[in-house]
Amino acid sequence: MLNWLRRPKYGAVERRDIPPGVWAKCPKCGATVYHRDLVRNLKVCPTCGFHHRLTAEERLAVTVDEGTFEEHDAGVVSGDPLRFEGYADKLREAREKTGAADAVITGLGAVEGSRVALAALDFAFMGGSMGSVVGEKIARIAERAVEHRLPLVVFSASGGARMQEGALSLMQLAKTSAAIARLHEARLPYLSVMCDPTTGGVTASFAFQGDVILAEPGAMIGFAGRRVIEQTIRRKLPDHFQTAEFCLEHGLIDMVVPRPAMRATLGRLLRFFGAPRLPAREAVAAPAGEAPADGGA
Amino acid sequence: MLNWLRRPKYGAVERRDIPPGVWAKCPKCGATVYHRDLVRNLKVCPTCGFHHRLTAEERLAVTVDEGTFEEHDAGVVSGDPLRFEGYADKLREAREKTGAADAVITGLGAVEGSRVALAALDFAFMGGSMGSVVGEKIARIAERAVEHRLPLVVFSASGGARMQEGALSLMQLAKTSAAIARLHEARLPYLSVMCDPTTGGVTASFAFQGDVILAEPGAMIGFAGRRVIEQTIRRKLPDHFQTAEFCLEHGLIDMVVPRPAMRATLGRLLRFFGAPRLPAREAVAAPAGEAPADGGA
Amino acid sequence: MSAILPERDRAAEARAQELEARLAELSREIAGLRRRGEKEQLDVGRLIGDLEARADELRRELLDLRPAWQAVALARHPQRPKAQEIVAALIEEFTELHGDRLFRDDPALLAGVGWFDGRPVVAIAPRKGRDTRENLAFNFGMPYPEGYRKALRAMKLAEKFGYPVLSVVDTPAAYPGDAAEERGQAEAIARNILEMTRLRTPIAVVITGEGGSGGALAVAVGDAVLMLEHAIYTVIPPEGCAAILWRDAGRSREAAAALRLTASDLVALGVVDEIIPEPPGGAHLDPAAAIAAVGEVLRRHLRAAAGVPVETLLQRRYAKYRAMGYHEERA
Amino acid sequence: MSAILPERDRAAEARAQELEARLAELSREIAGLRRRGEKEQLDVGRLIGDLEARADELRRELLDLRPAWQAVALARHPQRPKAQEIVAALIEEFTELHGDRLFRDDPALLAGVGWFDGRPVVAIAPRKGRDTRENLAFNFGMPYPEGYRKALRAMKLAEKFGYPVLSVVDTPAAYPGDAAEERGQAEAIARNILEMTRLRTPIAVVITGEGGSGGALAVAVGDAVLMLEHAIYTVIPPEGCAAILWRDAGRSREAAAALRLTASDLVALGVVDEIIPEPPGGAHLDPAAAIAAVGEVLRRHLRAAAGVPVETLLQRRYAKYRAMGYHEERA
Ligand SMILES: [Zn+2]
Ligand SMILES: [Zn+2]
Repeated sequence: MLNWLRRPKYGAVERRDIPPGVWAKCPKCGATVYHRDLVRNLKVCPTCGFHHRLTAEERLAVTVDEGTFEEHDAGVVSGDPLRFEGYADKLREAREKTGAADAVITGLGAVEGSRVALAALDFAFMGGSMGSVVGEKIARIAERAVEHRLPLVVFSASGGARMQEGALSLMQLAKTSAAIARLHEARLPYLSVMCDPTTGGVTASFAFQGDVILAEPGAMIGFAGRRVIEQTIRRKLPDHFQTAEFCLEHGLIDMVVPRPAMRATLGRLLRFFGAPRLPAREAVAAPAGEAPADGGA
Repeated sequence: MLNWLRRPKYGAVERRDIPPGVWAKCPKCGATVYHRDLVRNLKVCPTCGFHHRLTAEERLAVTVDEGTFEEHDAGVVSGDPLRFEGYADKLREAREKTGAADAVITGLGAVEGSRVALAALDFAFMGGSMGSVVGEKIARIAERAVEHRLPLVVFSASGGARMQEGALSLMQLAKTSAAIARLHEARLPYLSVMCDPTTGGVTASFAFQGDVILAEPGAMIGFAGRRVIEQTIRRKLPDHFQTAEFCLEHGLIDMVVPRPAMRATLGRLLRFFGAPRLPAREAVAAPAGEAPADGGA
Repeated sequence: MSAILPERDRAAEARAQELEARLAELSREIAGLRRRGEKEQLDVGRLIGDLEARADELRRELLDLRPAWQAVALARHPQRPKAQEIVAALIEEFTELHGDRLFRDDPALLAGVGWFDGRPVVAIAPRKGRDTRENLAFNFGMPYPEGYRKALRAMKLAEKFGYPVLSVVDTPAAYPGDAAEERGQAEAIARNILEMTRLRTPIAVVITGEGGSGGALAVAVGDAVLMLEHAIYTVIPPEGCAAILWRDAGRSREAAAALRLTASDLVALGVVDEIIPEPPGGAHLDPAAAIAAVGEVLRRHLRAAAGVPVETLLQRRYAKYRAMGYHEERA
Repeated sequence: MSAILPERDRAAEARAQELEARLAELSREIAGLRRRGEKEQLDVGRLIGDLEARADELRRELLDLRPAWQAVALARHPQRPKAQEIVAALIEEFTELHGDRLFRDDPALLAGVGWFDGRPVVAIAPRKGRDTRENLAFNFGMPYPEGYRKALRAMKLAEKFGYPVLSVVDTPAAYPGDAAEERGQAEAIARNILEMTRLRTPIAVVITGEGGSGGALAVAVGDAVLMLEHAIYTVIPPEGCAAILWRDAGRSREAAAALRLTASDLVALGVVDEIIPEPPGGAHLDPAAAIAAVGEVLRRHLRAAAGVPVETLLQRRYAKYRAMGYHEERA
C-alpha cells in the first residue's frame, strides 16, 4: 500500500513540497486562492468551479474509503520494445517527476463501503498515454474483478496510445477491450469515469465501454485531437466542442458529475449494481469536510 | 392453391377484366403504353421506370417459382371486434373489389429453387392496413418458418395499422414482432421487401426487422405520414423525402432493387443464407421473358 | 382471443349531446349573472352557486354517458401527474442515465436506475413538461428515435443484471418530424418492440396518461400492462381518426368512443391487464394518492414476477401477445 | 510476449540519405538531357536509358536500406489494389449491404455477403477511391462512426449464421471531423473492438495497404491477422509522429522507421500472424497476382478455423490479444 493512502483525510491531495501560504491561480477564471484551500476543495476552483487535474494518487485518495486500498501489479513497468529514440529517457524523466512507475495505478478497495476493483490513469505521467503497461494493468484488474466478482471503476485521463511503443500500444486497445468484454459477460458492473482529458486510444477502448459512463465537468473527451480536426475541416471549432457537457448532449455519456459529488454518485451506483459490501466494522465514515452526498448532474 | 398461381408465366400479372389493346398512362412520366406491354414489363413503365403497385397475387406471381406456392391460412378473416362504425361495410367492399379475403396472402413456396415461407401484403385491400388478420397471418407464417426451418420473405405494402380495430390493431405490432424475434432466435434468415407504400405500423414492426431489407425504387417508406410531418414542422418536404432511395442514403435499408432484378436478388440472398433447395426435378426454370439475373442496385 | 364488444348506445349519445348543449347554456347564464352582479352591485353568489352545482351534476352524468371523451380530456389534463413525478415519487435513489451512445440525449425520454420496493429497477418513461419551458425542452412528450434507443440501452442494462424494467407511459406519439424520420423513427420503434418481446427480465408497464400508438408501444410491451383509470391507449388520436374517417376533426368525440380507448375497453379487449383506480374526479385532483395507487399495483405485479423463471416469463409474454387480436376462421 | 527489437542501423540511414541525394541529381540530369535532346534534335534515348537503369539500381538499394519509408510509399501507392477490387475478385456473388440502420450509409466502408472458397462469408472493408471522384465519395477511405456501425451490423449477421468474417483493411484513419466526433467516433471504434474480441465466428483480417491506428483496428481484430508484404500498420501516421516528437513533419522517414510499422516488424512484435508476399516491386505492378496471393492465404486460414469449436476459437483469440505488448516485472 502506498504511503499517502494511510493519510487520514482528503488532505491526501496535498503535495508535500508546497508550503502553506502558497497561492494558486485558476487558469479559467484567474482567481487566486490559497493552495491549501484549493486542496481542501478537492482542487475545484472555489470561484468558478474549474476542476484542476488530479494525479492517479490524488484521485484514489479522494475516492477510496480510507485504509481500504490495496495496490496490485505495482511492479509492472515499461520496457522499450521498439528501441524508440528517446523513449527510455522520457520514461526515466516521467518516473522522476511523478514518483510513479507508469501512467496507471490499479488495485482493490472500497468506495462508500462497496468493494470494487479500481484503476486510475495519471495524465502527469507522459500524458496518461497507454502503452503496454497501462494495457496490461487494465486487463489484469478487469480479470481480477471477474475472479473476485467485483465491479470495476476506471478513472481515465489520457492523451491516447503511447506512440513510442508503436503497434504494441495500438494493440492495448484490443487487449483491454477483450478483458472488459469478459467483465460484461460475467455480468459485473463497469463504471467508467472520464477526467480531463480523455482522448485517443483510451476513448476508443475501455473508457467508452462502461455500463455507465460518468465525466467530470469540463473534461475534454474525444477521439481525434482538436488541431487535427480543425486542419481537416478547415474551420475553428467552438470552445464547447469535445467537452463532457458536449458529449452529454450528444448522447455519448450518462452524466457529468462535479468532483464533490463523484464519490457519492459512485457509491450510489455501486450499491445499485449489487457491489459486495464491506463488513460493517470495516466500513469507514466519509471523511470530515466531504460535500453532501446529493448526486450528480 | 389459388387459381392464378397455376398460370404459366409472368402473364399472371394480367387482370382478367382488361381486354388487349387497352392503354395505360404512366402517372409519373405521362407516357402511354399498351396495358399488355406494361404487364409484360412487370408493371414497370418502359419509359421512366416507374414501378406500378402490384396486388399480393401479382407479387407472388412474379416472385414465386411456378407451381410451388401453397397458400396457408386463407380462411383467417376479419371480424368487427369493436363494432366500429362502417367497418363491416368497408370489409365487404374491399373483398368484393379485390377478390381477396384480407390484406395479406401467406404460404410456402420456392424462389429460384430455394424453399421459403412467404407473405405479401396487398395495398389494394383497405390500404394494406394491418388489423388482427394481417398480424395473425404474419405471426403464423413466421412460426411456420421456424417449424420447417425455412427463411421468411415478406413483401410489405401498407398504410399502417387498421384503425377500425383500435388498440387490437396496435397490438399486432407486438404480436408480429414477437414471432419475428423467434425467427431470429432460431437463426433463420428474414428478408423484408418494402414496396410502395410501406408506412406506419408495418414499418414500426416486421418491415424494419429483416436481416436484410430491400425496397423497390421510388417506394414511399416512413413511419409518420407526409402531411402530418409537414403540419408539425411547418415546412414543405422535398419530393425525395421518405423514398426508398432516401432511406438507403440514411442507412435504414440495405438496397434498392428494381423489380426485374428482385427475384434474382432474393434468390441469391436465399442461397447465401442456406435456404433448403427444392429437389432438382422440382426446380423450375425462370419463366420466359425474365430479365437477366444481374442483381440489385 | 377477445370477443366482439357490445354495441354502443346511440340513445346515450343523443342524451350526451343534449347535456352538452345545456352545459353551454348554463355556462353563459353564469357568466351573464356574474357581469350583472358586478355592474349592479348585487349579491349573486348564492344563485351562481346553485347553477354551478347543477352544472356539476350534468357533467357527472355526461362522464357516465361518454367515458371515452372524458378519458381523453383527463388523460391529457395539464395537471395530471407527470411520468417523471411518478418515477421520482416511487423510485428511491433515482439516478438518471443519459444518451443513446449514438447520436443525442433525448430529453423527451427519461431513463434511469434506482430502488423500488427494496429492489433495484430500471425505469423508462417518455416525459411531458409541467410548463411551457419544460414542454418545449421535452418536445411535448414526443420522443425522437434516440429517445427510444436510450430506452433500449437502459433495458439492456436491466437485462444484464436481471433487474426488472418499470415503464411509465404518457406520450401523445413518437415525434412526427423530418429529422426523426431520417434517423429511423420506425426502425427504432420496431427494434424496441421486438427486443421487449424477448427481454430476459420482467417488464411492468403502466400507462398513466396518453398511450399514443407506436410511440407508446415502443416502451409498453410487458409482462404486466397496467393502466390508470382515466388514461387512454389508442392506435390513432381521435382527432386523426375523425379527420380520416369523416374528414371532420370536430367529430373527435365520436371517434374517441369508436376507438375503444378507455382502460375498461382495453381490459375487455385483453390489451391491458389491470386498471388502477384514480382518486374521485381524476388523478390531477390528488396526485399523491394516484401515484401511491400506481406504486401499490406495480409492487404486487413485480413481486409476482420476481419468483418466475425467466423462460416461463418469456413463454407467458409470448403467449399473451400472440393471442391478441380478433379474427374468425373459415374452413 | 514480444522481445525487444534490435537497434536500427545508423550507418544505413546515412547511406540512404546519400542515395536520395544522388537520385535527385540523376533525375535532374535525365530531365536536362531530355530537354536538350528535344531542342537540338539529338538521339539521347540510349543515354537516358543508362541513367534510368542506374537510378533503378539506387532505388533498389534504398528500398533495402529503408524498408519502412518504402513501405509507407507503397502502402499508399495510388495504383495499389483497392479493398473493393480485392473483395470483388475473391468473393463470388457479392451482394453489398448498406447502412447502419441508425443514421446513414457510409460509403467509406464496404460491407456485404457472398461466397469465398465455396463457403458463405461476410466481408467488411474500409474503401479508398480509384480516382478523385471516388476518393471524394469514399472520403479518402476514412469512415465515419456510421461506417463502423454498418461493419458491426454485418459482423453480427455473420455471427447469427456462423459465417466467417473477412476484413480487408486499407484506411489512413477514422475520419477526424467534427461530425464524426459528435456521432461518437470513439464509441463506435471501442464497441467494434470489444465485439470483435468476442464475436462467435471466425474472423480473418488482411491489411492490404494502410492500417491506420484505431480506425483500422475497429475492423481488424481477428483470429488471423495477415498483412501484405509492403502494407503498413501503425498507431500514428509517421508524419504525425514526427510533428509531435520533433515538431518537424519533414522527419517522417525517421518516424516511419522508429514506429516499426512494416509487415516484418509487426510479425516480429507478435501483432501480425503472417506476411503475404507481393509481386516484385509491389502489388500495384501486378494486382491480379497480389489478389490471388491474398486469396490463397485467406483460404488456408479460414479452412483451418472452420474446424475449430467456437469456444476454442474465442479462447485462442483472447489469449492472443491478452499476450500482446511488452512489459517488465519488478518484485
Ligand atoms: Zn476559477
Ligand atoms: Zn413512366
